[in-house]
Amino acid sequence: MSSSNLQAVLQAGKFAVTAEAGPPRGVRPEIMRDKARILKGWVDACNVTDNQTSVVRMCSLAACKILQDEGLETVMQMVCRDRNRIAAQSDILGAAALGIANLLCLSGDHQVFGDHPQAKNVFDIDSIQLLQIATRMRDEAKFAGGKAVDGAPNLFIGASANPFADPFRIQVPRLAKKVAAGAQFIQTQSIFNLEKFKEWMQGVRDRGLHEKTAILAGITPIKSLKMAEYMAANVAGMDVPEAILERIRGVDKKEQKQEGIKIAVETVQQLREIEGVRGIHIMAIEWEEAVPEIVQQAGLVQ
Amino acid sequence: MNSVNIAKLKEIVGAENVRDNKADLYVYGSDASVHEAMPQAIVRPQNTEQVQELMRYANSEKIPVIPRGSGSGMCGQVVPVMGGIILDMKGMNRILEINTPDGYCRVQPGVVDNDLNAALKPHGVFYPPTPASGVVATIGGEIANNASGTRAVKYGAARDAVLAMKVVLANGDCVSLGSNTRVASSGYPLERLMVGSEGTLGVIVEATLRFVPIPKLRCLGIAKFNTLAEAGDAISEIMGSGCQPSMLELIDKIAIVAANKAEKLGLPEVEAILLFEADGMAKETIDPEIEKFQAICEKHNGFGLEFSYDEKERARIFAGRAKLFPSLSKYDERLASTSLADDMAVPFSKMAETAKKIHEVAQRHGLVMTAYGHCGAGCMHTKILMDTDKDFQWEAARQAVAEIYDYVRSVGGTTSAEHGIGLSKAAAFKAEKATTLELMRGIKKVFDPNNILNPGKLMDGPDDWVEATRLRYQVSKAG
Amino acid sequence: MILAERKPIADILSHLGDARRVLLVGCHGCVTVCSAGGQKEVDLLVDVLQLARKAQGQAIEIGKMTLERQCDVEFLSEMLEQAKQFDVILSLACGAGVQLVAERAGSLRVLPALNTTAIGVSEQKGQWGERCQACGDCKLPLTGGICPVTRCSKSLLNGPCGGSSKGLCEIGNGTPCGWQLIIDRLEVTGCLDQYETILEPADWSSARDGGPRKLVREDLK
Amino acid sequence: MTQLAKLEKWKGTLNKCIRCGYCYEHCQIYKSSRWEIDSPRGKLILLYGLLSGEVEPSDYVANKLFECFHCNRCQKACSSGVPIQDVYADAREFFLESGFDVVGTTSQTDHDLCARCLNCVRMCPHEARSFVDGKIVTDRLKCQSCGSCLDICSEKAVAIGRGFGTNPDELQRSIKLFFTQNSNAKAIVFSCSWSTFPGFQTANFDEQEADPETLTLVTVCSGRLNSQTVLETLLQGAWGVLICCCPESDCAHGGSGRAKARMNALQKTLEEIGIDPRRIQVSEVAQGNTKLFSETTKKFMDEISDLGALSIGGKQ
Repeated sequence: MSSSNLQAVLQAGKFAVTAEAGPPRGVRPEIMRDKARILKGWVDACNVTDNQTSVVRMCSLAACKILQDEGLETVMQMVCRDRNRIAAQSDILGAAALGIANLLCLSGDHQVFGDHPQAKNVFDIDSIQLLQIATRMRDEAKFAGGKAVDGAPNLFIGASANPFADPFRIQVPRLAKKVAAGAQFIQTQSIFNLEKFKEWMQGVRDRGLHEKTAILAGITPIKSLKMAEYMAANVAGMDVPEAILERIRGVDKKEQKQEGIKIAVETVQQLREIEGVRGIHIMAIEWEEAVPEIVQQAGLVQ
Repeated sequence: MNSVNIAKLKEIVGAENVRDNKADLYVYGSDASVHEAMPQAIVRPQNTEQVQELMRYANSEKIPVIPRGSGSGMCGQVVPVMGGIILDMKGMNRILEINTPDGYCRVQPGVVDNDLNAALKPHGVFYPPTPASGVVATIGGEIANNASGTRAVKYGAARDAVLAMKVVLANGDCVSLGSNTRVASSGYPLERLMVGSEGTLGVIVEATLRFVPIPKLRCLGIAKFNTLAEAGDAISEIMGSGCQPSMLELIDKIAIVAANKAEKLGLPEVEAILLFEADGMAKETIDPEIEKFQAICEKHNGFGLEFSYDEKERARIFAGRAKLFPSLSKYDERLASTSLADDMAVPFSKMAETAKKIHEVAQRHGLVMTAYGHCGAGCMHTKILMDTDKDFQWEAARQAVAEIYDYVRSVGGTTSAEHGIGLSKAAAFKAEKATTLELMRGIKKVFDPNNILNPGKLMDGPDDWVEATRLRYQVSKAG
Repeated sequence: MILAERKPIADILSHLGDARRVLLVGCHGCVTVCSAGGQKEVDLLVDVLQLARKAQGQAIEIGKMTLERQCDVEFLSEMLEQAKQFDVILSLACGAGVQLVAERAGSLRVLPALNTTAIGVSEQKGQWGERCQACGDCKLPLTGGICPVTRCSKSLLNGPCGGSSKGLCEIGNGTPCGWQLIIDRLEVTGCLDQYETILEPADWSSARDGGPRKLVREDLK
Repeated sequence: MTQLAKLEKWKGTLNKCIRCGYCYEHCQIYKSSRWEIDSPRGKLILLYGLLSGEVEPSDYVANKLFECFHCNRCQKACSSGVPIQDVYADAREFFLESGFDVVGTTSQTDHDLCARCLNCVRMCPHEARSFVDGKIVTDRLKCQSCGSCLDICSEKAVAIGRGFGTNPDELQRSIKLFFTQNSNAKAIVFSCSWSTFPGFQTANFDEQEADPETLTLVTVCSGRLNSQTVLETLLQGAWGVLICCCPESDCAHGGSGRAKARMNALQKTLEEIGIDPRRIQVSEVAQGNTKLFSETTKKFMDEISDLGALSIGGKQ
């Protein structure tokens, strides 16, 4: 059993809450410390993104350490875009050594979205292969190349899932692959289309996957109409139904933030009724203050 | 028929300008008439020297030579009834000079009428005859047949526009006839004799033509009549009215029906339509003339009168007449339009009577004939619409043609106004010119002692055009 | 075939600098098939260079040849002989051909006129698309005959990623999602059950990552 | 139906042709050769002779029926209503079935040069080209001689049987002649034969009579005009090149669209080498619109006169 609080919460059958913080595009640690202060006590663990949308930021490992020192448990996100299997395993060892307890394996956004479209991407391995490698290092203390690891990295390992990506008919089999590869918990893409999510969850339950892995439902509070419309139109794999946009359009510009929180809270409450949902993952992009509000209003305070 | 030395021809004009294979010969063996015959060779001279050399050779071997423009003639002028060499003059198609100060232009015979007028347009002038076939007819051909057209009523025919020409005679000599002056009285006007000689006296290798200014304004009107007689009275009165129409056209009912079918015009299918036009530099001078023409038409029960200065409007009004000749094929699916008794000239007052006579003769012989033409100039066109496969129709046509020309002579008319004699009108021509045939044959003898220039035409033309050549239609002996 | 397209003229002109005698060399191979370096394209480039130099007021002397292929030494010898009277060779071959010429052109500068882009196929009139990265260890048997390394923008061996939407890849410009194509192929060939077997990390040593490859056939030596 | 029977049914229609010759001015083939056998009227007379037995079928005669750019202007101009193209189509079938192996103006492929890249097969708007037993084959009944395949071939392996003045080498010869003979020569106007071109039928001016600034050349379909011909025109000293094509909706061969795409690419290239792209222009002129044709030409000439000649050095 790893020293992960998140794992303990889930194993105790409690409804877990995680959040997400983006490291700064610079060197000042206090930015992360401010975020820690806002989130501490409200969440069981906080994800730290890894050069999200291919935009250069402070690395996830360092940012996690800063949050850990503030007493906030972290989930280190790792993408396969920027590092090959050598660097990936080395970072895993580093994370474990610094007491980071949770790892999220992701493929990562294509560099065309970021600020270095000319860069060469790596993709030596993909997220499922990374799950296998990390799990094998923990359970068999063996590197991908077969050599022994001096002390196994005891991490609680998870992956993401996007019930709204195409082809829909492959999303549950894909989850099964991730579980087979070692995904102990899953944080899903932001949910706005509850019907589609329910349909996906039904597939998950049909294969009993909800018992093999802890599914945390993704929540993104809408900050403005512009942001919502951008997500709907330009973020591939994001499903923002017209009804949600209409609700935001229906309120005055100053009220849009509150309406966003309201939608998030309503969504959380509905998610709690879905069998197999073991928690929520709040992605309040550059809006960490929204997390305590949502947790409080959705009655998630332990 | 003397044999032709193809190699010699190639030596003179170059191999690429000689054709003697059967397919080319067959195509050059016909024109827009009912006749066809096989030439022995087609030659395209590039300059006068080559024409002279060709004529010296042909004269020495006594081989017939037929100068040909585009072959758009309707009476068989260029059909080689005695075989021989066809001179395709389209190889000599340069516009040599446009001399606006002196008011003339010099052209080679192969220049197409429309091209000359396109070249003259920037200078604000035009070559007057303007026949409807100006889209294809060459200047050489127009001169050889004294062509004219819708505007002859005001500006005259080819003969009135030709000032001078260079001609290669049968013996190969190149002579200059006429002078580049508007008027001349220096002996026999041989250039005027050449006009209308249908290639029997010499090969025109260059012509100096007068041109007239393009009027600033043109106003075209149309009037419909319920009877030909009324239209005819209107014609005479208009021509006697002291006004000078720049166009006066008559179209009969059959022509209207055909035009409606071909160009979908929707003209009222009445007995007769008159098209009248006046042109000039200012509205003040044109309006009175147009009003006069309208008044005369109304006096003779003319109706549905319209007129317009606008170019597009004028084109719409004129559409029925513009391509009437080919449109006649659309009159009736079963009938083909043939160029028989295709034109004649009668005094203005007799125009309506002639049209009636044509319809009456057609009826009697079970044929369909239309009558239309430049009635302002007294020129009447007809076409026989017949089933060319039926033998009896040809015999009926022969009799009808003869009767019509007997009538034309009786009213003081002449066999051809502008289309020429060729083969199909030779009989009528010879009857009309009986007293001067010997005189004409004498002139021919002087110009062409060996009779190699377009032999078998005019004075030597056939008495019965049906038997003169193999008719180009396949006349099955049935029926 | 190998796909290529002409470099922007401005680049070619700047690479040529003020070279006065230029030998253009076309190739009858792949670059003809994708209309980039064949005889017509050589003739066109001759005209463009002459016009460009005329506009700049500089003289230029241009020789032109089109070889059967520029990736076999034997086809180069005659051209290299003629090239001696020129200042520079401008080759319209693919990247491989240009380099073989460069290796044998001695003191002569050799410049590419094309940008070689991929190993691919003609998809429709005036459009070609990449199909193979030459990874040296063909994955097609495992993915229904559609290559995940080439057709997936992230070369995922266990795709699709979360960015696949309506059959298109997240990077846009109409690029189809490689894994959508793979799944459709697996389905239509009745092998969709293969999808759930996890493909192990690839051995990239046979690919470009393992260093420049050499193909040796002892049996043909 | 015996082969000749296929033509038999046209006998009545051929009688309708009164041989007036009004079709001469519309036929680019006749205007180039000026032999009457090359005119629509001439060909109909040949078919008439075939039916009456006065003309034997031969390669020479068969070839005449395959020499046609399918511009259909003769049929449109024929007031006698002779469906010339339909008659031709049956005649061509008759000749092919009777074993006359002729090409006329249809597109041919030099199999030694051909790289089998199939770009021409894809390009053909009439699906007349296909790859059979290792070779590119032209279906001469489908080929409309529009020349779309002419420029796409990187091997220059595609040729039109006989160009009648419209093949690339013929165009380039006329261009070279025009610029060497006329001191005042400034521009070339390429016009497809459906789009209007001035009525000059066959006449031409004596040297001293006219010193034109432009020469109009007919390329049959504008989609057949290849980029090199346009560039060579500029190299000959032309100040500019104007291409008149049909409105895209009227173009039966998709040539207008291709011409625009091709010239668009050329304009970009000109810009890259510092030459004003307005020196190459494409404009749509519908068939029969003589007025628009001369207005377009005039506007173009004003524009390039401002640009002046392609001088040596300096901003072009």
